[in-house]
Amino acid sequence: GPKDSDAKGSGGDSTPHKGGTLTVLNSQPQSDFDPARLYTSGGGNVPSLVFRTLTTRNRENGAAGAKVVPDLATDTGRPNKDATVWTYTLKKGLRYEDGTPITSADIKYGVERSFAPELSGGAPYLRDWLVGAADYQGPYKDKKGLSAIGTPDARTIVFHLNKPEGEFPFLATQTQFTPVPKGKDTGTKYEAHPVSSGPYKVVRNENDGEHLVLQRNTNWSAATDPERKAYPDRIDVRSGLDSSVINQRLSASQGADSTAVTTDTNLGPAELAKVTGDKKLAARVGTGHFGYTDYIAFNPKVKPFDDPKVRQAISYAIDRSSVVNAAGGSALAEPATTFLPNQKSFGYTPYDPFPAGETGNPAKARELLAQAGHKNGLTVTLTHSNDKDFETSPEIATALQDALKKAGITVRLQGLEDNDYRDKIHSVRAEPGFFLAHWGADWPSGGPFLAPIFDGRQIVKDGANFNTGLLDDKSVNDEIDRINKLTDLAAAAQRWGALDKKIGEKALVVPLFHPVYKRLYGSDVKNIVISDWTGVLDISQVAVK
Amino acid sequence: MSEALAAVGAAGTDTSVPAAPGAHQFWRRLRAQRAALVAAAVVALLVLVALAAPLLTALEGQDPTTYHPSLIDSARGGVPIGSFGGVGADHWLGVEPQTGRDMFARLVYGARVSLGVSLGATVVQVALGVAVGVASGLGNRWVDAVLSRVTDIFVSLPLMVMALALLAIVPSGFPRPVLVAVIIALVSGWSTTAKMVRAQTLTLKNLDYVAASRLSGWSIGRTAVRELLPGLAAPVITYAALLIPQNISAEAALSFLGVGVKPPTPSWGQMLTSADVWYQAAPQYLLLPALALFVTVFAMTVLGDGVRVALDPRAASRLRVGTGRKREARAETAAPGPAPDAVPAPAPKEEERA
Amino acid sequence: MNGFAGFVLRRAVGALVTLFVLSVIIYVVFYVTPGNVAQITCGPRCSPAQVHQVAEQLHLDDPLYVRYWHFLQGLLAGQDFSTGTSVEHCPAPCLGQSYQTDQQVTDIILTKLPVSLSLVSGAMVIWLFLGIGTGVLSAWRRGRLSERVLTALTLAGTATPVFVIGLVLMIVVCGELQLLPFPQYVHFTDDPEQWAWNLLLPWFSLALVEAANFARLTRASMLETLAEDHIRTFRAYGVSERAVIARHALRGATASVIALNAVTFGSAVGGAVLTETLFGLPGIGQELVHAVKVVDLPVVVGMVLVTGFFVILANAVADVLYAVADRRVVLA
Amino acid sequence: MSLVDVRDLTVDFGSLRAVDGLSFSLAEGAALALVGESGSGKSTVAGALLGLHRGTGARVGGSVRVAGTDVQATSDEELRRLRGAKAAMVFQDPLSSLDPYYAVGDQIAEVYRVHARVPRRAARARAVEVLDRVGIADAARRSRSRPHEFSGGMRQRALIAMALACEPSLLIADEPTTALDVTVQAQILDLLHTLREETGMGLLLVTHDVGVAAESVDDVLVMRHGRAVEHGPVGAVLAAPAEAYTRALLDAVPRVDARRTGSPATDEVVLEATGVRREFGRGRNAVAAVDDVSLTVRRGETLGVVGESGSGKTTLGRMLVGLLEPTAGAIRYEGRPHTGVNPSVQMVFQDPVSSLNPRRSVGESIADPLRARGTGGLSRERGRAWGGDEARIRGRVTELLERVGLEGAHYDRYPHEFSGGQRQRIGIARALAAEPRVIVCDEPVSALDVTTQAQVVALLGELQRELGLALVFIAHDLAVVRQVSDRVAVMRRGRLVEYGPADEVYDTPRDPYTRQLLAAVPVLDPELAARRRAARCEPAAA
Ligand SMILES: Nc1ncnc2c1ncn2[C@@H]1O[C@H](COP(=O)(O)OP(=O)(O)OP(=O)(O)O)[C@@H](O)[C@H]1O
Ligand SMILES: Nc1ncnc2c1ncn2[C@@H]1O[C@H](COP(=O)(O)OP(=O)(O)OP(=O)(O)O)[C@@H](O)[C@H]1O
Ligand SMILES: [Mg+2]
Ligand SMILES: [Mg+2]
Repeated sequence: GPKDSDAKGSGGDSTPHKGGTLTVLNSQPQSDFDPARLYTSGGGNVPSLVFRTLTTRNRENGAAGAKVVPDLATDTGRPNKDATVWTYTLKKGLRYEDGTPITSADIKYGVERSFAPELSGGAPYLRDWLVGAADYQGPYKDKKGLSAIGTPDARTIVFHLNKPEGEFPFLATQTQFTPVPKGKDTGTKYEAHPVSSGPYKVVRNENDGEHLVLQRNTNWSAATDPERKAYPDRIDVRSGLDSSVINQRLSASQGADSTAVTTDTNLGPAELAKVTGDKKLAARVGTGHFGYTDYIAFNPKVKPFDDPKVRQAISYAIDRSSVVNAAGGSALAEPATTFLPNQKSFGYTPYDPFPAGETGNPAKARELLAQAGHKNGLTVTLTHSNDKDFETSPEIATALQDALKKAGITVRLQGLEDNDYRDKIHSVRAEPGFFLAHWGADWPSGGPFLAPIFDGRQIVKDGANFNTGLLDDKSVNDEIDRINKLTDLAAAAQRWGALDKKIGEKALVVPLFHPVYKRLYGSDVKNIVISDWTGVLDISQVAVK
Repeated sequence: MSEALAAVGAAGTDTSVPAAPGAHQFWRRLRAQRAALVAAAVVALLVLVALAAPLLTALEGQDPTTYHPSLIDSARGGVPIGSFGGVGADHWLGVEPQTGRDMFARLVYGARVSLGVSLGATVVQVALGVAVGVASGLGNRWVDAVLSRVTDIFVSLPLMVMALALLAIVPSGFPRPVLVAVIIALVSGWSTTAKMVRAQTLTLKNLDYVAASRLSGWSIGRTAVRELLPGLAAPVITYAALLIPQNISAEAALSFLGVGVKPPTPSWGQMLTSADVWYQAAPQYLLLPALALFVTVFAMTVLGDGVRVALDPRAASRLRVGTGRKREARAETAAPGPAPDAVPAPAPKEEERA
Repeated sequence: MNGFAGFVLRRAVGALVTLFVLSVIIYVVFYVTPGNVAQITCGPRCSPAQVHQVAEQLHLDDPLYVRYWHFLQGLLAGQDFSTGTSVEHCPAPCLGQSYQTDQQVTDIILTKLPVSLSLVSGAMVIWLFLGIGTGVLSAWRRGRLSERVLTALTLAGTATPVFVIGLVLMIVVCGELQLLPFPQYVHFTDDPEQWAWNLLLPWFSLALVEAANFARLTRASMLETLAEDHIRTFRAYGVSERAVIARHALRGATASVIALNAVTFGSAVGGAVLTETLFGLPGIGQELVHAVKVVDLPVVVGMVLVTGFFVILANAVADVLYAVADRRVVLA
Repeated sequence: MSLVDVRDLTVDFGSLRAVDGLSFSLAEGAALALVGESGSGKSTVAGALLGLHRGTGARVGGSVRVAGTDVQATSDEELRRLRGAKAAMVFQDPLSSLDPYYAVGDQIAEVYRVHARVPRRAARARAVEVLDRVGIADAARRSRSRPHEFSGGMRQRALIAMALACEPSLLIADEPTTALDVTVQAQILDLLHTLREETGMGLLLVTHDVGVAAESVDDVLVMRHGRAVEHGPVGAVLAAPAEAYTRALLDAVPRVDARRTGSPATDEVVLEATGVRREFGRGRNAVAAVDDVSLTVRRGETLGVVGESGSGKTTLGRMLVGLLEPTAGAIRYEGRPHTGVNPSVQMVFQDPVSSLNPRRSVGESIADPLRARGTGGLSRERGRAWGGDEARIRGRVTELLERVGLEGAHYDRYPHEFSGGQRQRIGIARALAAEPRVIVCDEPVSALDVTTQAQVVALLGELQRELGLALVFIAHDLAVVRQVSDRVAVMRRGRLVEYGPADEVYDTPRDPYTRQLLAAVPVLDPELAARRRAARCEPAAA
């Protein structure tokens, strides 16, 4: 219809209505559309429109969105006393797109098939937590199935864990907990047309997820699903687009683009500069926070980083303002002094063991270096990726290089091709001494944020290792175990915060910043919900009418 | 080609040194073209700027790597504060968004890498392309088939694949700019040159003068150098000038694979690639390297054209250059007929208009 | 046409050899290249045991020659792949299956190729038209202001990276003037009109980058021909300068233009990555770069073979055209 | 009003004055011959008539009026209308004056259509018609050939055909018959004569061959050093030349009955061809340019080769030097099979233009064999440093240039700065520089005036005596051939029709074709020439 150039145009009638087509403009195609292969924390994205899971995240703005709520199950799970057995009951009246009922066996099958090597890609927790799952090869090779999962009846499912895990409800948000009807499983081909349990079904999937068309699933009942709003009738996902083009299209908002959103493209610094100068555009920007930290990692096995003084000196010398600028400026990055993201759900406890101020404290750094025997300065090599992601990329590395110069530290840059970079930093043997890294939350809690990085038992000698500081400290390990037992998530969060502070003093990492996501959406898009769980615009909530 | 290079190499040196007569006349013909001279001056200036980069930045009082966070607006993605990207007495061409590094310094330092790598790569591409093209044009069916297939293979290999391979094989201590030039040269450009040269060679080799040269006892190789190269010079020089911008962007592409020059060393290609999204918010960030590149390419093209014309002895009369052989004779010819000045001289058009 | 049949046969054999060598090179390159394929496929947090399972599944632990042998087998005899629940047969010539997406490479190519060919062939028409056109004009008006302006314009095309030209064009034409929709690939068979409409900008962007090469080359070759004796003949018969340029001088430039076009076309089929990425055209180039990044060997080999095939084809066509254009040259 | 009116014409190339104050006029339908030594400015004058020096850097002074147009002052547009339509030119270098990319017939048609607004098809028909008129056999088919498929003489005729197609009122023919054998030459000259009678076309004939002039024109203008030496009716000038130079020129004209003297011929065979055959084209289109030719060349002797245009002389010559491979048969040099090139067997190319690299100075081209030897170790000068001693090479080239009647100072000049005859001599100098044992000379003197021709012929004889050089002398001028040859081969349609000692062939020709050739030799007496023409035309008319 005729475009109303009034700024209030989109806000005039802000109550969302059903109907219309939502366009999604993405850069990455949905080439993995199999629930077994996705590594998402419940997903605010396209898959969550098709896949329902036992639990899901609360679809609300900000911090409220970082909570777990029931989805297919009637509650978020009932633990036994030490949180090693979790029981779920399915809601009544759950159906697939073809009208067949969803059973607990289907959920079990869904979890099992995620163990098949053909369908690899998911997060490691199921394998680590479920009893006897370590060598399970999936239902294709191993017909017996996983004994750790019991389905006493069609609506009940029980999980047996090998250790207490109070955060199991968070895990149950992952797409591996999606029901997959065994009779419809086509193995690696399943992703072309996964059977929907959610509000939409796939009616078209071209070029391996490049162009998807989703339509209302008539067998989905809103009554069983209070989380997903599902306003539009149809969702048209176009991917493989250049990110600057996506933002251009969203800002132009012509034709179908006026009802468009993106689930994977942020505003870059340049685009932000342009958008902030334009009031109308600025009103169409959603801001999101995601549990994510960009940091410098040290390998204390490599000289001179074996010396805590050197690590501390570097911590003091960091100029976070120029790093933040390199990452896109204060609107796109918040300086970080803690490893845990600054969100309550993570148990954020502010601390700054080596206060560098905004622009670094080179004097203090020099002093420490002198104490460590490097009076005449120091030359170190900083390893980074060459992928232009503004996180571990050359831009950040050069900003650090410039800042450390003031403290008498000469930084040589070693930029590696991204695969090479990952191979190196995640290999115990080849790990460089000083490199850029980042870590994101699998769910909004301190557990999956701290354990892989600092739990000594998670050091992987012959595979991908994330404990880059090679920290194996009994007190840390024990505290992790103790917190995992807690099923009171608020209490657990507090303990994670305290643990973070304790580890922070060891100067094994230098937190740099937490990214902030800014996303543009089309002029006719309504009901913008951005939770702190993923920081992205929730596609299940938007309306175009 | 060889003449051209000899003459270019002699640029600035005393031309009274007894040079080969060919080179000498080449020089005269080149000097007769004003556009080419201007272009040569621009190219020389660019090279000079690249060489004198430390001096120029010292004059400005800046360097290409220091961050100036106070000069950018962090809240707005890091756009430079002030007009035209923060142009002022301290920063002649303003500063870079997000970092506040000095644009002028980055531009002149960038010239070093970009000109060095692209010219180096161009030389290799042209040498390789001409060698392979001539060889397959002149060689027998087998030589031609083998060389053509090899060329096909290289055209088909994507830059990424080759870059990755070399990255894995070449030790990291290897000088980067050289590596970059070699990769660029190997993966792109030379094959096109080779194809073109082969096509030209096939045409030229049927001409009697090539036959005559072979009858002189020259080997095929020498025949190629003496008789074919001058005739190939026109398309090759023209194409070489065009390879320069391609090589500059190839360098930029490689730096993202980790094979390019290492940051924070600037290069025009890198500046261009990171600046494309900025052209609405900070246009000068994109325009400056783009302009630098354009001026380079334009100058190189005009110069290349000048060299091409100068290499053609038939152009001498069109350019109205004396052959220089009997300059003194000119005075004597005034005797019979109307004085030369009174003769309606043809308009100084370069072309013959029918 | 015994000679022509012989030529085709020789070229076909040559092409097979070239493609064979190409595939060997890719296999070797990927053998030395960094990047743990099984880890990438399995996901960043896979355990060593899982990674090992995946490696076994994909035969990644076999020695290089065994893997290559499997590839050849697949090519000649077809191959079977397990989807987990069933076995899929990939008939010969089977290029294998993607490590990352489990799609058959042949299918991937069949979906990407039309896009790349649409892009490149349309752009080719424009770059030839623009390039030769400006080349002719600037040869005709050489040394004058109009020529200098033309030269500057075409050079601006090559000197500016395609992502800049493309983006600016898109913002101006689609965003501000709203003359065209933002490009989105439409299949030719679905809607030819929309196909062309949507590809217009990509065509121009790619063509603008290449046109200068053709313009300069055409101009240089034409000036070369204009200096030759036979041109004098036609001028002496009152043939207009325009006809001399268009018929005689331009004809002399065909050899170089055909050669350049062959290489440009051939390499653009797999190499127009930037254009494809910018305009979101799901073509070969984009896919190839992605596959190289995730070390997806079967896809890389398949794509390189396809682009190699086009390079060879383009060159063979060029040779024929060239021999037709200049009868003095025999097909070899 | 006269058709051509030239007053005080001067043409300067840089510091060189090629034409110096020349004046003449030509009435409508009249014919004038410009004769004179090589490099005297004849071609330059011809070019000036069509304004071809415009924009080339040459300075033209004086006035030129052609068909009422002031060539100097007129606009480009006017000039274009003059060219071809009113005045057409046949260029001296037929071999490089056609576009290699188009069929000959198309080129003629194109030119025709510039002036006659006719459909393409009609123009093609016209092209075939004129090709036929200039004696191209099977004109309809040959009109589709490209220039490189034509022999030298055929290309020359194609150019004449092009000029005729436009029916100009003035034909400027610059050495139109240099590449033609005498029978075809006679045919062409007859054709020009007929056309003049039929259409009243004026003719400006540039030639070095006084005999040709005698046959075809009313007036002669003898030129030397850019100036007119003598100007008058052809009969008068030839019969009673007023100037010493003209007299010398006439005296130097070789006669068919002058036989060779002082030959150093031996019996030692250096080059031998047995049953050679060469085909062009494939399958049905194949034609044998040379068919089963066997001959020997002996040390110190000259083998003359004559024959009609397109009979395969050049093809044979190219095979003898190894530039073309025979389809069948074999060539042996000094007893060994001769495949590929060998500097000891040299060639003087029929087309002096295309045999010189336009981008290299002629001195450099001539020095090639010298330098090559320096590196190759083919000679006594073995062991010299690479590139040789510059001064010596220059000295040797200068010497060679002077021996062929050019100046040492020409070393640094480029081919386009020379006249047709000068280029031809450069080709000879280059062949000599290689110090070969055998030289195949393909029309080496066709573009030379008689005095220069005599000089070159003498030079070759001298070298033959000094070095025991064997020569294969391809020419259409029967008189010259007799003068230089020990033995003569007559070719027709690719075959040897007669082969034997020169005197035998000339005095007692066995083959009717040889007899026909001898009868067609032009004579210096215009009256006699006219009678002969009448005789030739009668059987044709009957
Ligand atoms: N473009 C040029 N530049 C310099 N000198 C030239 C040029 N063209 C011709 N000359 C010189 O001008 C003189 C006259 O040349 P022209 O071609 O008119 O001679 P010609 O009488 O036709 O001789 P020939 O019978 O050998 O063809 C010669 O000395 C030649 O070297
Ligand atoms: N490259 C070629 N392709 C096809 N036909 C050719 C080729 N070269 C020569 N011919 C043909 O071969 C025949 C002999 O040509 P050749 O050049 O040997 O004649 P010639 O005796 O030298 O004639 P002229 O005296 O006119 O130069 C001619 O009919 C010619 O058309
Ligand atoms: Mg002449
Ligand atoms: Mg011949």
